[in-house]
Amino acid sequence: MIYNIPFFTVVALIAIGMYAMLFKRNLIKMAIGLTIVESGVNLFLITLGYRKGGFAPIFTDLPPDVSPADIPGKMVLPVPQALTLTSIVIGVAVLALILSLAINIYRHYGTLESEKVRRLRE
Amino acid sequence: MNIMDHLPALVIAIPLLTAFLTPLIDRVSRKARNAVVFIALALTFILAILLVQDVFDNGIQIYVMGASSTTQTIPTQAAVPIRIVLEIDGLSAFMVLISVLISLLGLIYSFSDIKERGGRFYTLFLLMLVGMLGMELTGDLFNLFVFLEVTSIAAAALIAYEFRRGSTSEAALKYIIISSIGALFVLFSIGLLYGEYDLLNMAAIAQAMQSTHIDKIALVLLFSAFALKAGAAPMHMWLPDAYGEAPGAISMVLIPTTAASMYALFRVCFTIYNESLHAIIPAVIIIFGLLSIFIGVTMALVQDDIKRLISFAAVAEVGYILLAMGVGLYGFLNSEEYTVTALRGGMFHLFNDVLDIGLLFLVAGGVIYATGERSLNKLGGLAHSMKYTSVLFLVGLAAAAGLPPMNGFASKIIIYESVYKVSPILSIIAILASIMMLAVFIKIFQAVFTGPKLTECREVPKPMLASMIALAALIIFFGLFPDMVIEHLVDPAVNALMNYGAYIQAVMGVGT
Amino acid sequence: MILMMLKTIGGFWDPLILVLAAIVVAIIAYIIRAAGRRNHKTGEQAKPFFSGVAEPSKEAMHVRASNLYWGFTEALKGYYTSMKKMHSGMLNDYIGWFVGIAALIFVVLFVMEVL
Amino acid sequence: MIEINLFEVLIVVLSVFMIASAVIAVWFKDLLASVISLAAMSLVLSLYFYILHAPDVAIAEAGVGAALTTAILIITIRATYRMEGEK
Repeated sequence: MIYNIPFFTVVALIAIGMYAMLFKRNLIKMAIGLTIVESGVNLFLITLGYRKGGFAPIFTDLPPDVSPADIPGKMVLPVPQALTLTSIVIGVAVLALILSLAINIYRHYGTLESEKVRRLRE
Repeated sequence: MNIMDHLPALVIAIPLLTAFLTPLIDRVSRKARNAVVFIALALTFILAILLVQDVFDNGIQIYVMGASSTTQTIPTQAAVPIRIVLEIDGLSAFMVLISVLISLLGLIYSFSDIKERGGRFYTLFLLMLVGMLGMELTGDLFNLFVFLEVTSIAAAALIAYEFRRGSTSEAALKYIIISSIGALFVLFSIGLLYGEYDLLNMAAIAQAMQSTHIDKIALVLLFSAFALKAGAAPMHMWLPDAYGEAPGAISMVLIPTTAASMYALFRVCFTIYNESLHAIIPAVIIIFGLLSIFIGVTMALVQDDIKRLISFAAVAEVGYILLAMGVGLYGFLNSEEYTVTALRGGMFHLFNDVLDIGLLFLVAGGVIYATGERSLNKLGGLAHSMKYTSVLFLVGLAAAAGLPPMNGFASKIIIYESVYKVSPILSIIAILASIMMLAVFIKIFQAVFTGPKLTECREVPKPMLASMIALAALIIFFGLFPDMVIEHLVDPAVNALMNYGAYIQAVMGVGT
Repeated sequence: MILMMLKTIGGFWDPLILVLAAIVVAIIAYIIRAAGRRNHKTGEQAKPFFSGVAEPSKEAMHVRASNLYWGFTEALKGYYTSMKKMHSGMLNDYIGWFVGIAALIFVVLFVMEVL
Repeated sequence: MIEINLFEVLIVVLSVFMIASAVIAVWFKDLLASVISLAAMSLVLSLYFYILHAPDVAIAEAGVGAALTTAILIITIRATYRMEGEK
């Protein structure tokens, strides 16, 4: 039961982020919401790889009582960690692009509220 | 080392390296930069054609990164593929051909269209091509996600390229936020699938697929995210914004990026989930298709901005493809005999859509280039001064509206007939919408090209004309010889869609 | 030359036959046109007559794009009003449509399971 | 006697902290405050990664997620305006 808590956290984070993106009108607030959703997804990936009683997937940093032969069952899965690293970097790139676009929008529109940033409609 | 063995990697690597080389060369000379970009893309085009030829002749090609041999998918110590695998079957090859061809033509167009500070433009342009090609070539779900994000970021930066008009930033912001939410959905469902099967390779997942509840949740997330990126109504609102505000040829090159998402959608439905796909999904695709056709055509009729009007028409064309593919998927799941025809119509229409709407976007870009005006209400009588462009627009109009003997008609008649087998109402709606599409384009032609000379302007420069003429020639060729195109280009893609077993077997070895 | 044809479910489609037919029709039309009278009068008679009102300039008479399908859009006013409401241009609405559609598919898929 | 496992206590505490700071980040009208709250959430997330045995990801999240994200958000708020719904 207690090991399901990270999954509940994931669901809560995604729900909070989605709430911000759906109901907050400020574009920077929406970017913050996107970051929260992304944190939730990253946490989800890391939690997937976690194994109870496992240890970090660093080969040179094994505990002294573990021989390399019984690594497979004992190590936390490394692949989701690699995925998460990639996802973090992509997330920052996307956020930087969003924010630079937001600054340019502010220069032209004088506002960042989504109900006013809508010259393109119909 | 035989260069032919490394084609799949080279096709991605050449534009990727050139993309980051371009800003450096740009400091030296602008001409040299143009030449380097053009040569790199032409080389990519040639290599892509060799690759496509190879795939169509010899079947599925595999390229494994980092293994001792490029075809060793499963390492000797492991039971499943763990390396990055590029897998190219007929469908991928078909999509690669479309992407590279359209990018090349778009590049030639951009040489005269993009004037100031072009270095960044070409970097982003090549990165967008890399993203598309990566999505189409990869055999790995996580790579698909990464390349999806590469495409989205590059495309958003390109849409906002004319940053002095504020509305471009607005369109780009909407595009990037919507696509990164879609991408997060994709990442989440990759996590679900990985948690269940410990696999990321698409063929391996397809083999292990058991259709549990988790698989269904992943299916819904993947499906809705890729349908969003493909521009299916009612999630299409970002598409007219993005296409309408993008500079010149980028509107055209954005069509293959949506087509790449459509490819991902078909890959998920036909290959990964194949027969265990939930029966509701074909119906959902058909509904998306009908809504896209209807909303796209009716909304296009009332637009006043030339590019935005064509963008809504592009939504309708997406609808035709989705309609045909939905019917094909329905037939595929129930082993009906019209399946091949429907899929053939859908894939052929995908190519035609890129060509027809692409030509219209190029003409619209030419009109904006020559007059500096986007509003249809202020334009008029351009045929007096832009004769070639007007004729090219007529070709695009006839093709996109599906007038015989153009290519649009050839694919649409296949779609009508196959859709008729499922329900006559579907094909009636499709035909009516096609007639309305003609009315939509007549509106542009009447308002912009005919009438007294209202706007003073000159004919567009030669590189722009050259790429438009190349597109028009392709359209006419496709229109006059549809059987050849279907036999040599479309049928391998359709076979690849139907024959998911071969896709799995190519990676997983004997036994599926 | 062998005419190539694209076989469909109900028959075949051959653009070359259509092109040939179009050429034949064009020739016939040209022959008919060539047989017409050549002494057509120009000048005062060719002008349109608006109850004596002077004809506006050609520039003023060009039908602009938004007036072109006025009747059609007027007849479908209700539909277009709802469409304009749907295409509000607000980013929150775009996201809402996406999440809503995903949720809808989700619900339909699992309701189908239960039934 | 209930045996208290440090790991279990930590994940409960960190989850509560994360959710609370995410809620605050969305709730505050002052964008600067909500960015700081977001940074706190990222920091807690990085701790979370560490106790889930992903030290490399934890470093990346602390450096990129907590520091860089906060920096670019603050730069944007300085270039635009601070209170949500102000303009």
